[in-house]
Formats: sequence, C-alpha cells, structure tokens
Amino acid sequence: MLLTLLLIPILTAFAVILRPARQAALIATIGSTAAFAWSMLVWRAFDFGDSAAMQVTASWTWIEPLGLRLSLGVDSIALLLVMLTAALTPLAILGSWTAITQRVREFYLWMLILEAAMLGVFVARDLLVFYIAFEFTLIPMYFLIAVYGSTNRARASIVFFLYTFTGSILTLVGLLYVAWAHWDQYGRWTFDIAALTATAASMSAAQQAWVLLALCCGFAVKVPLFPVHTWLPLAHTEAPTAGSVILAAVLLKLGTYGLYRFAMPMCPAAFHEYAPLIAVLCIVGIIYGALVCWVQRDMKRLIAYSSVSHLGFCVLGLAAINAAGVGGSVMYMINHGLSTGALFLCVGMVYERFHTRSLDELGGLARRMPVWTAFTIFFVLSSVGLPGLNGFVGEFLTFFGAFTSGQPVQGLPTGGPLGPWYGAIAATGMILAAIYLLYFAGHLVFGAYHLPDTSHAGHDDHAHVRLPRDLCMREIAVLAPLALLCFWLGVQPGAILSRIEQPVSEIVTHVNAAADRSMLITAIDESEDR
Amino acid sequence: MISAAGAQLVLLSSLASASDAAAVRLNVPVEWIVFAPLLAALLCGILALRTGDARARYSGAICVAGIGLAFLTSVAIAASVGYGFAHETVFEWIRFDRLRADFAFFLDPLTSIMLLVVTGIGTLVAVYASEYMRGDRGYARFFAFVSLFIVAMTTLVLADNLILMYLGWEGVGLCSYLLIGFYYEKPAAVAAAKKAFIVNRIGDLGFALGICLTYLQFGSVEFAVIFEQVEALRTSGAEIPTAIEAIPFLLMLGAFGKSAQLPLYVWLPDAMEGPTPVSALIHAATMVTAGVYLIARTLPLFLLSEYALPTVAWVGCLTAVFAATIGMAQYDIKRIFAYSTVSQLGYMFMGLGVLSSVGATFHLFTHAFFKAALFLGCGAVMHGFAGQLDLRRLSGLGRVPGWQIVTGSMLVACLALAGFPLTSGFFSKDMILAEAFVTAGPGYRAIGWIGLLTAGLTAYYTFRVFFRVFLGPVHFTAGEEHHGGHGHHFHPHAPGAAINVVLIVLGAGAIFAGWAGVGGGHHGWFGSMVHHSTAAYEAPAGAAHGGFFSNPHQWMMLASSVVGLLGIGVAAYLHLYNRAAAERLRRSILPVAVLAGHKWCVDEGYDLLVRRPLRFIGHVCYSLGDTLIINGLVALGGAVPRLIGAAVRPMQNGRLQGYGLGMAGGLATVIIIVWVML
Amino acid sequence: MVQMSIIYAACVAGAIGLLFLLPRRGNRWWPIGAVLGGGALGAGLLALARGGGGGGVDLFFYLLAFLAIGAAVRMITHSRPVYAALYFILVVLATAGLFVQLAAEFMAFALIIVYAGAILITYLFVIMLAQEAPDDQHPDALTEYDATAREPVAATVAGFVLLAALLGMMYRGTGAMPAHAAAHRTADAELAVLTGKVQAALRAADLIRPGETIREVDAEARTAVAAQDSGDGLRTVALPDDLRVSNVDAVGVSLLSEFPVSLEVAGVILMLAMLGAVVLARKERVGTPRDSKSGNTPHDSQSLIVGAEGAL
Amino acid sequence: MTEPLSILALNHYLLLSAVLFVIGFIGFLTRRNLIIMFLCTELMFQAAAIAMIAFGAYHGNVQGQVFLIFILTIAAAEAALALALVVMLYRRRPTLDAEKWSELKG
Repeated sequence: MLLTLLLIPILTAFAVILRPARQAALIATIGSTAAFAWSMLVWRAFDFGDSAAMQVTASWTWIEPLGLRLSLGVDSIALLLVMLTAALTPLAILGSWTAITQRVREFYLWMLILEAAMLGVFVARDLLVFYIAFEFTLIPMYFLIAVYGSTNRARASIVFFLYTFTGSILTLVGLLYVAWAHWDQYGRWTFDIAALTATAASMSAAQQAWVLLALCCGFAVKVPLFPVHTWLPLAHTEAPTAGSVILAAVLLKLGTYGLYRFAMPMCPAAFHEYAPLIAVLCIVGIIYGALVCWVQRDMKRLIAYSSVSHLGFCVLGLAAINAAGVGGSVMYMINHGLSTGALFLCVGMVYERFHTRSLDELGGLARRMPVWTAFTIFFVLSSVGLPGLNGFVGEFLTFFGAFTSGQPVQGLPTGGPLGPWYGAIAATGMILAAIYLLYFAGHLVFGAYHLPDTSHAGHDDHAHVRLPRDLCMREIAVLAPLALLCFWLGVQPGAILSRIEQPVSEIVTHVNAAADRSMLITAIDESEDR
Repeated sequence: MISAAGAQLVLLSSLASASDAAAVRLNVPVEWIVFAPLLAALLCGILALRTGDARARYSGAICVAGIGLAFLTSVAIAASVGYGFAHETVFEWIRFDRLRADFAFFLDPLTSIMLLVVTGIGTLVAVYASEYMRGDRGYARFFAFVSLFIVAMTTLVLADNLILMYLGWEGVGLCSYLLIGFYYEKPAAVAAAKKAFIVNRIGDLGFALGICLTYLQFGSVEFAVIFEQVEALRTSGAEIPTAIEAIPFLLMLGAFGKSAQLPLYVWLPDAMEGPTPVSALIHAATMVTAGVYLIARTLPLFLLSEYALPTVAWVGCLTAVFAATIGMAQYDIKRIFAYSTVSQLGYMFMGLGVLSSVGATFHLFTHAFFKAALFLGCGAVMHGFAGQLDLRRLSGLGRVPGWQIVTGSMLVACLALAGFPLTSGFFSKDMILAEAFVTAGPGYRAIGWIGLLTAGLTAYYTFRVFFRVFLGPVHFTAGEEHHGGHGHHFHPHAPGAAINVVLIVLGAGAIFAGWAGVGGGHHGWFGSMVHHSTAAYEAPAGAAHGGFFSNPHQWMMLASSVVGLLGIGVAAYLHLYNRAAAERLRRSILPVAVLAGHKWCVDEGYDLLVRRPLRFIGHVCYSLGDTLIINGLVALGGAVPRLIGAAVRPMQNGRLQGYGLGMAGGLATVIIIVWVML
Repeated sequence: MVQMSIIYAACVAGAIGLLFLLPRRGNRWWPIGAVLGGGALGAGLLALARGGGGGGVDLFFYLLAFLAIGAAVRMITHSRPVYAALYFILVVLATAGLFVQLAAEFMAFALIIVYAGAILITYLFVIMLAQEAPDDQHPDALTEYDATAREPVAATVAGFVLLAALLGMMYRGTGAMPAHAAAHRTADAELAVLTGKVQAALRAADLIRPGETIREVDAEARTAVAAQDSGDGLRTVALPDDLRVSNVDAVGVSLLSEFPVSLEVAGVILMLAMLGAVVLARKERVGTPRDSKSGNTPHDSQSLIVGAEGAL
Repeated sequence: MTEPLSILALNHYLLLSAVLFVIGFIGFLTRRNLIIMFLCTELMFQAAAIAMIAFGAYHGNVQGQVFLIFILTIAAAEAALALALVVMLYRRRPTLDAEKWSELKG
C-alpha cells in the first residue's frame, strides 16, 4: 500500500516525460492528487487505536547479507507528515501552472520525484531506505533551485546542496556506527530502525552522545537550527515558488522528523542530557531569526528567516521531552507546513505578477487584490500564532511544554530537562513574530498602493501568461484548501492531537526513563568510587 | 496590608456561591452569542471580497442583525442565569496529555454584565456605523471586522478557561488591528495598527506565561478548578508558594497591555486612526475593558499575593493622572477622549486594586455608555465636518441647525465623564474613590487623593472640549476630507436618524445607567450581580456604616461633586468666557504644555529605548552575524578545500597526463599505506 | 625467495635509465640509459631466475620477457610514432609467445591477429594520415611534441614508485597463496558438452558404428553412451586416450555456456564502436544551412573551432 | 591441458605484467603525441592481459582467457573510437599534441 503510494508519483513522473509539454502540468496535478487520494486510503486503513505502532507495513528483502530490507510502515506521526506531503505537493504543482514556462516537463518531473523521495523518508522503516530517500530529496531540490530559480540560483543551489549534504554525511556516519554496534553485538547486519533503536538506546551515555552529535549535524542543518541556518534564506529566496513551498513545508520537517525518529529514541540519555543545549540554540534561533526577519527587504527571505524562528519553536518542543512539548512540536510541523507553505504561495503569486520580491518596490496591494490580501493576512495570522487558527495550538503547546518541562504539576512530575525560563524567553519570539510579520504585511499589503517600475517588464510579458490583477480561480483553489485546513485545525486540533497522543507519550516515556536509568547508573558508579 | 485585610474578607468563589445559587440549566442556546455574529462576519466577509457587488450595502443590516441577535440572547441569558452560574461546553478544543481547554462557556453574573455591555453597545455602534460608514469602499469589510470583533469579545467574556479566554483576547487584538488599520492607505493608520497589535502582544506574553504558570501550579486552566484550589489553599492557611504569587503579576501584564495602562498605554491614542465607531466600540467601551474583566474574573488569584492588588491600584492611579495631564494638552478631540479612556481605565484598575470590584465593574459599565456617546458624538462631528477634529477650528456647533441632538448627548456624556452629580459616572467613580479610603493597603489613602485630583482634571479637560466645540461663537473649518474647490462654501451635513437615535439611547444610558448601582456596596442590583460572581468579596463590616465624615461612601459624593464642579468651572472660565486667558495661561507654562502635548515624549522614548535597539540588533545579526560571521565561517570551511585546490591546481591543468600522474601517485600511496598497515 | 633488494635496486636503476632514454632534443646520453636500463632489466630477471624458476617457467619466459620489456621501453622512448607502433607489434608478439607458454594458444593467435594485425595497422594508418608532412628542408624534422617528453622526471618517479610498491605488495601477498591452486574441475570436463567432438573422434577411431550417435559423455570415467539412430541399442564406449580438450574448445565452451550474454554485449559494443567511429571520423559537412557562409577551406574550419573555443 | 602454473611462476608473470603496465603508464604520462598515448594504453591492456592469462593458468581454468576476449573487444572498440577522434581532431587543427587540446579543462 505504501509502495503504491511511492510509485504513484514516480509513474506520474514518467508519464509527464512521455507526454507533450503542454500536458505536463495537468498530468502532474492529476498524478499528485491521485497520490493524495491514495494517502487518504492509507489514512483510512490506519488503526488510530494503536497509533504508536508501525502500521500498513510492507517488507521485501533487498540485499540479504547486509540485512537490507525494503520495509515500509508508518506510525501516526509519520502518517500525518505523509498526508502533509501528499496534500501540499498537488497544491504546489497547481500553483506553478503559469509560473513555469520553460523546461516544463522537467519541472514537474522533479516535483514528482521530490514528492516520492519525501514520502519515502516518512514511510521508511529501514535505515538505509530512510537515508537514501533523505538524501534523494536533495537532487530534485537542487535542480528545482538551479534551473528554475531566480538570479542568484547557481550559488543558492550549490550552497543548499553542500550545506545539507555535508551535514547528512555526518548523520550517515552516526547511523552506520549504530548499525555497526548492532553487528558487533549480535553478529549480523540489520538496518531495521526498530532493532537499531533498541541497540543504540542500550549504548553507554558517552557513545550515545557521539551518535547524537553526528545525527544532529545532519538534522540540525536540515531543520535548520541556529547557527547552521544560513543556507535556508538563500535557497528560499532563489527557489521557484513551488520549490519554496515544498522546502518550507516538508523538507525542513525532515530534520525535525529525523530528530523525533532517530535522535530521541536512539540516544535518549544523551538527548535528555543535551536537551538544554539544544533548547538554548533553539531559543537563540527563535529570537535571532525574528530580529533578522525584521530588517529584511526581500519578502521571500523574510519568510525564510521566519521559518528559522518558527522551527526553533518546533525543536524546542522536542527538547522539552514532555507530552505537551513533543506533541506541540508535531503539531507545529504540520502547522508550519501549512501556513508557511501558503505564505510562500501568496508571495509567489505576487512575484509572478510583478517580478519583484522587494518590499521597497511593492506596497498597498490590498487595494487592488482584496482576495489575495484576505488570504495573505489569514496566513500571516496563522503564522503569528493567533488562537483559533492552527499556528496557535502548536506554538502554545511547544512553549507550554518548554515552560512546564521538568516541573511537577500538582505533585505529579512531568519529564523533561527544561524549565519555565526556557519557555518564558522563547515566548518573546511570539512578540517578535508579530513584529516582523506585521512589518511584512504592513509594507506589502497595506500602505500606499505602488508597484515596481514596469518599464523593464516588457520583455517578461511574452514569457508569462497574462494573469488577472487579483487571484484567478485556480489560485484560489490552491489557497482555499490550505486556509480551510488552517482554520479547521485551529478549531479542532484534537483531530491531530488525539491521534498523536500515543506515540508522543511513548517516546517521552522512553527518553525520560532512559535518562533516569543513566542517572542512576552514574550515581551508582559514583557511590562505588567512593 | 492585604493579607491582613484578606483575613477579614470572605472570598466567594464561584463554587462557594454555588451554595446559595445552584448551577443553572440554561434553556437559551448560549452559543448563538458567538455564532450569530460569526455568521454575520462570514457573510460580510464574502461580500467584502466580491469587489463591485452591490449587495455589499446590506452588510450593515446583516451585522446589526447578527449582533442584535447576540444581544437578545445575552438578555435572555442574563435573565436565565440570574445570580447563579452555568457551564456549557460547545465543543472540545485542545485536549492533550493532562491539559484540557475546551471551547466551553462559563456564565455567572459578571459574564452577564459584560455580555450585555458588549453586545448592547455593539448593536448600537453597528446601527450608528451603518449610517456613518455609508459610501466607504470598505463598507462590507468594516462590518465583517466588527462582527468578528463581537465574536472574539464574547468568546473572551464567556470563556471557561484561560486558554479560550486567550483566544478571545488575541482575537479582539486582531480585530482591533484590522480596524485601526481600516484605512490602510494611510501610513499613520497602518503604523498605529501595528503598534497596537505589538504592544498588545507584549502584554499577551505575560498573559500566556501566566497561563503556563497557572497550569503548573493548579494543574488546570479551567476557572472552576483553579478557584476551587485557590479556595482550598486559602482555607488551609498554608504558605503560598512564590510561583503562585507570580501568577497575578503575569496576568496583570496582559491586562495592562489590553487596557492601555502604564507602561503599555501608548497604543490606544494612536488607535484613534481607526473609524470612529470602532473607537467607540473597541477602544472605549468594550475591548479595552477586557483587562479589567480579566482581573475581575481572576480576582481570587490576585488575592493570593500580598503585592498584586496594590500594584494594580498604583498602576491604575498613576495611569489615570498621567493620561489626564496629557489629555489636557491635546487639541484633537478624539485623542483627548482616548487619553480620557486611558485615564478612566486607570480608575477601573484603581477600583480593582482597592478591592472595589463592584466599583470597577460598575465604572466599566457606565463608562461604556458615556464614552461611547462621546466618541459617537465626535464621530458625528467628524462626519459632518469632513474629518475636522481640531478643537481650535470648531466652535459653537450647538447653534448650528441639526446639531442639537449631538450637542445634547455630548453634554450629558461630558457631565457623566466629569462626574457631575447624579449622572452615571458620578456614582461609579465615587464608589471607587471611597473604597480607596475604606480599604487598608499600602498608600491607598494617597491613591484616593490622587484619584480625586484626577476627577478634577477630568472634569476640566472634558468641558474644555465641550465649551470649545459646542458653545461659544459659531465658526468652523472643514477638515482635510473636504474636497470642495476654492470659493465653494462648506456646508456641514447634519447627522441622520440612525446616528441621532443611537446618540439619544447612549445619552440616556449615560444618565440613567448609574441608577443600576445605586445603593452602594452589594446592595444595588449591580452590586448583587458582582457579589455573586467570581469577582465577589465582602468589605469589612462596620466601616460603611459610620457617621457622615467617617464614612467615605457618603462624604466622597460631596467631595467629588465639588471637585468636578470646580473643574467644570475652570474650563468654563478658560474656554467659554475668556478664551484669551487660556492662551495666556498656556504661554506661561509653555514647556510643560508642549511636553504634555507631546505626550511627555513617551513614544519617542520607547522608540529610542526599545524599538531602535532591537532593530539595530536585527541589523547587526543579519549583516554581521549571518552574512559576515556565519557565512564567513562557512566560507572559511569552504576555503580550506579551495586553498588545497589552489595548491594543487597546477596539477589540474586539464592535461590528461597530469591526472594520470596523480592517479599513479595516489595508487602508490594507497598501496604503501596498506603495506605499512598490514 | 626473490631478493627484494635487487628488485628495488633494479627499479631505481631502471627509472634512471628510462629517464635518459626518454625523447629529448639532442639527447646524447641515451647510451647511458640503455646500459642502465638493460642492466636493471637483466639484473631483475636474474634475480627472478635465482629466486626460483621452475613451475612452468623456462628460458623462453626470460627471453620473451626481455623482448617484451625492451620493446615496450623502446616504444615509449622512440620519438617517431611509426616506430613506436612497430615496437608495440613486437611487444604483442612477445606477449603472444608468453601466452603460448601459458597454454593459451587461442589467445596468442587471437592477439596477433587482432592486435598486431588489425588494431596496429589501423594505428599505422592513422599515424601516417595524421603526420605533418615533412617539408623539403627538413625531411627528418620531428614535431616538437614528438621530440620532447613532458615532465619525464615526475612521471618516471611516480611510475617506478608505483612499480616498487606493486611488486613489494605482490611478493608479500602471493606468499600467502597456495603453491598450486587446487583444480576444482576434472581435466577435460568440457567433453561432457562436446558430444560432437567426441562422436567425431570415436568415429575416426572406428569405435562406434555408422548410424550410432553419442547420447551422453561421462568425462570423469572417460566413457560415452552411444545409441542407434532408431533410439535403442544403448552401449557404453571408452574414449580414446588421445582425445583431449584443446584450448580453443575450452575457451569456446566457457564463452558460450558461461558468458553468452556478455558475448552478445561485446558484439554490440563492437558494433557501436564501429558506428561511432564512422560518425566521428566522417568529414564534416560544409555548407549546412546553419553555417552556409563557411567555405570548404581549412581556414574556415579553423575559424569554426575558434568560435567553438570562444563558446567554451 | 598442461599442469597449472606454480605460484612462483605466477609471480614471474605478474612481475612482467607490472613492469609492462608501468612502462605503458610512464609512456602515457610523458609522451605528448595523442597516438602514442593511445598506444601506451594498449600497452597497459597488454600488461593486464598477461596478468589475466597467468592467473587463469594458475587456477587451471580458461576464464582468464575469456576475460581477455572481452578486454580485446574493448581494446578494439576503444582503438576504433580513439583513432576516429584523433582523425576528427586532426582535421580541426593539424596537431596531435595533447596539450593543445585542453579546452575541456575546468
């Protein structure tokens, strides 16, 4: 079932290549929508009563002596991210119908391959399948940036590729070390994530710390955490709209998902020990990203930096290691995907019309583009974390988690190494988010109506389809589902929260128990030394 | 001290009051209060997005209908709830781990009062605006936002837990943002909107942290659970943890942000950039009182800390006098009333702080009427005189035909604001001031005196406006919205029926609303209402029943009447009979007046001390941190291979043999390494 | 055991000798190189011979090895391409001789036919085709790139270091291998599938009657089952002793039974190479619509290339 | 078939193979004539071929020879293509100097 899910985009990609260019967009849209429909079937097949377990599994032998298996499966968190990917890709594709005018077929090919790779990451139960898919996302993204990006695309694509690739090589080292440790212990190779997780979790704290460091190298770059975030603004700025959408919505989640799926369960004791450090990085990232956001003149870069700030919250929630924090973090992954993805779409629609990203050249679009304005303001508010919209629930829970982490609630201890101060300082990010996003909205949407000097736009006209000033039905069809979803998740977050409760509480228990054990061992050692 | 006084006070939490007022089963669909305006907001929103749709002109009616329905429901609920309380879950919202925050309503008499104020004033303002906003391009949009505001505000008021309250809290902030920035082509409006939202957010941060801390301490965010535990804590007599004592201070921060108290008041005067009905509804009558409501609602928590309520009282008191001084030096009528709002909100906090929650709520109630009337009157002036608001350019409007109703309602409202005897403001203000003298607390007596002084200042600046604008010789200049050509004489157009009716209703309210609270303490209708809510407390017995001079509740009426009349008198002399004297006086204290006119330069100070440094840090982070240091380090990392590359570049000359040579060398090296290692 | 020190010394001496031999303008030191190189080669081969011959190595090996190495050295040191090609033919011939020594007769002849016969002749053609025509003043003039070697020192040092390393490793590594690899297969095992060959041999030796065919061959027992054409009358026949599987037989069987697909692929590669060569070497068509102005002169084609360089 | 090769004899052949390979390699590096460079690659092929055959003899099977057939195929194909390329290049610019044809460098 999951294999079919992976195959749908790949087969569609072939279909796109084989058919004439003018059909490419349609085929890609249909194909990715089919993938989404299929993911709905997976959702139906999933038993949420046991959502922490890997379900809808499938497994085929791949390379027997190495214990490599093509095994797929999802727990509810992975399933949610699968749904996010499958839902956003058709929208991103639909949003690029008129934006892409050259090398059309290749564009949709890469988009679909990218979708397959991202889905592969989330459905992998085998380490190497995961890693291959994880790395494979780089290739389509590289081409999307390098071929369809704007002026500085060459540098952006290379920086993007090298940055993330360097990080993930170290991740591979860490993962292979775990696989080797398993071999060392049991005398056979396996890359089954569950088996390796068990092995890794039983390693000594020092070993775990090294593995954690290696894993974090890759995942932190991908997230991106401060201070390895500088590739993101560049990549976002230069990428085409659809690329930015996917990048923000899903690719960044690969990092947080990696932390959730590998770093936390594999090195629980080390993660618990170093969580404050990670949290500090997150908080610095939240505030730093927000302040930097505020001085941007380029709207895509602004949103990119806002991602840095937002993802800081997301990882902070993980580092809180309590149910609220981790659950909020998962919620945040989904929400950030929806609202930031949508914001990039909105910005892309403006870019498509006026061919500029500069906030200096645009202003007061509300006057001529009321529908667009309504959507943009809506998503800005969602991104700011306005209660009642989706952004709030995740943001509140993460910072709530960080705040309550490690604090007894009515005498009942909750796990986690953080404390109120982490939450309190991180919460200033909420103010800063309001500052920079309203700065963005104030410049772009409100204020006096002005457009860039159109004297140089003449040569663009023949290359671009004429678009109405305000959004056309297709663009509304792209944004409306996202807006509905944002609203619905804001009002009914239980739809997600109740479904992730089991895996979240499982991992929180796992990490905290391991940390307790490790502390106990240290204490025993010390007493023996004495 | 409060702790000492607290021992005398009997806190009646909602659950305690359950003994004499059992939980009420509501037979009214309470969710209509939220959903009817929501429906209106959606309809108006759709109309707003359809440019050129002629049906947009119905949006005013839709909005009035939506809010009106909410008002009717509120009335029914107020009747149904009575002195009891009710609880109603609409749907489950956030439920995770042990955190429970449902979309659920908690109704007690305090809620009823707030609901009536919000939906009642809301309906009136909507009616008013359906005339006032006619012809505006954003007609439908305006009503969409107003309806949305009512949704958020009623949610805030109805919330049964802190997180849902936070939803409403942020929601009203959003609507305020959208409505202040309603004329989004005016840079000042956009800036003011942004400022309002951000300053509010600073307060909200406190609120949010307060929620977290509350959860940590009480394991829940639901009022019922919290208050039960507070009660248990108080009766157990155990020492109260510092963390619990911190909660009221955090919540207070949120309240100060929303209700424009020192030091977060700066956004409210700027918020006058919004359409005047909005100023009346949101920035005078309802939203800004949310902070007062928050503290009133969570009063049991505030009673746990020795310092919380005195802080509230002092902040309120200082804000009241501070804003009054600024208000005295302004020329823009709307701004004067904005500062007046800040000042009056200060009174309300003062009231809460000195344990006169009845007084505070009562003042909130009466203030809603007379301040709405004042703003709507201003709006009528603005509407008629093409946006003119400068009191130096308007005079004697009372004698212009068609403006009598406006003048009349303004007079009534001004009297109420000035605390003229037997008007609504008179009763509510007295209740607060008197309580300051009754309650024992740090410096409460001083607060009382300052409050009294402020009452005088208030009377002065209020009637400064009234005498300048509505009395005296008739002369006026059109505002900047007047686009008539040269030589074209300006004719103000008098307000129509909708505006006049609303002004009459509000004017009546400004006079008679006060009677709801007559009887003092808990004896009047109002007092009993508050007495049966979470904001209830019992004043120490005896103090209220002494002789005339030993009972502040009695001599305060006289004192404040005298002070108020004094203020009116000074204003009459300076601004009606001898306007030249006012100018002379102003010149003699010019620096002070200019400084006050510049709002004591608080905005500039914030800009210099907060905004600029932050933005500077942002620039430094971006240009130094990101582009220089981090990218520099990355580039350095990249430079190492590049240096090596430069060193070996001669080998990479594109000649095949060069590569071959490298291959041989490499192969040999590998072999030798293996050899050595084996 | 082979004296490694001698081998290394021979490497050093050979390297120095080769350095002197490599083409250079006015190279007067080549005799030194020849002596050094020849000495090094001789010393190396001697060390080999002393270190233990036998096991299928006889004098022919040393002769052919000397010939092959000498010719190879001469090939890379000769400044004229034609001679280099001819020396390469000598290397091929010597190699073919060594193949015969190794009982790979088929490959020996294939090498001579394919390499010496076909490939090298092609080379010679191309060399002659591509040689700059000697003008009248300097009939013997060498082009600059033929007359001088580039970076001889670096290349030689690298090459001989590699050689020394390889040899050192080789002698260490093969020491651990068995003196004789165990033959896992019966001698003449291919007879089992070469029924036609067996039948012909039996028939020639009159061991089977006309009308009888071989059904099955047991290579191990050296017997064959013959049957009447009608299908009955099975009988077992012993194979004649002189019936052996030749090298060609073995290679053929192996090729067709074990690597048929590879063989096909090799065929395809050859054909593609042929097509590619034709396409590449085809004369550029002039006067195409794309570039109709360029004439058929070398000058113009030159300018075309300059243009292409500019693009690069 | 004759007796399989001994390890000592195998070493002899391998040594010869290594020497030929290195000579070919040095030639490839030092000579600048494209055709001679190709000849040198052929020489390296020869070296490989000797090693193949010798190993085949050592193991007493014919697979070394079979591999050689494929090597020969590739060599022939390579020679054909290389020479075609040389011809094409020479037609563009009448020189065989490898250093003159270095436009492809980065």
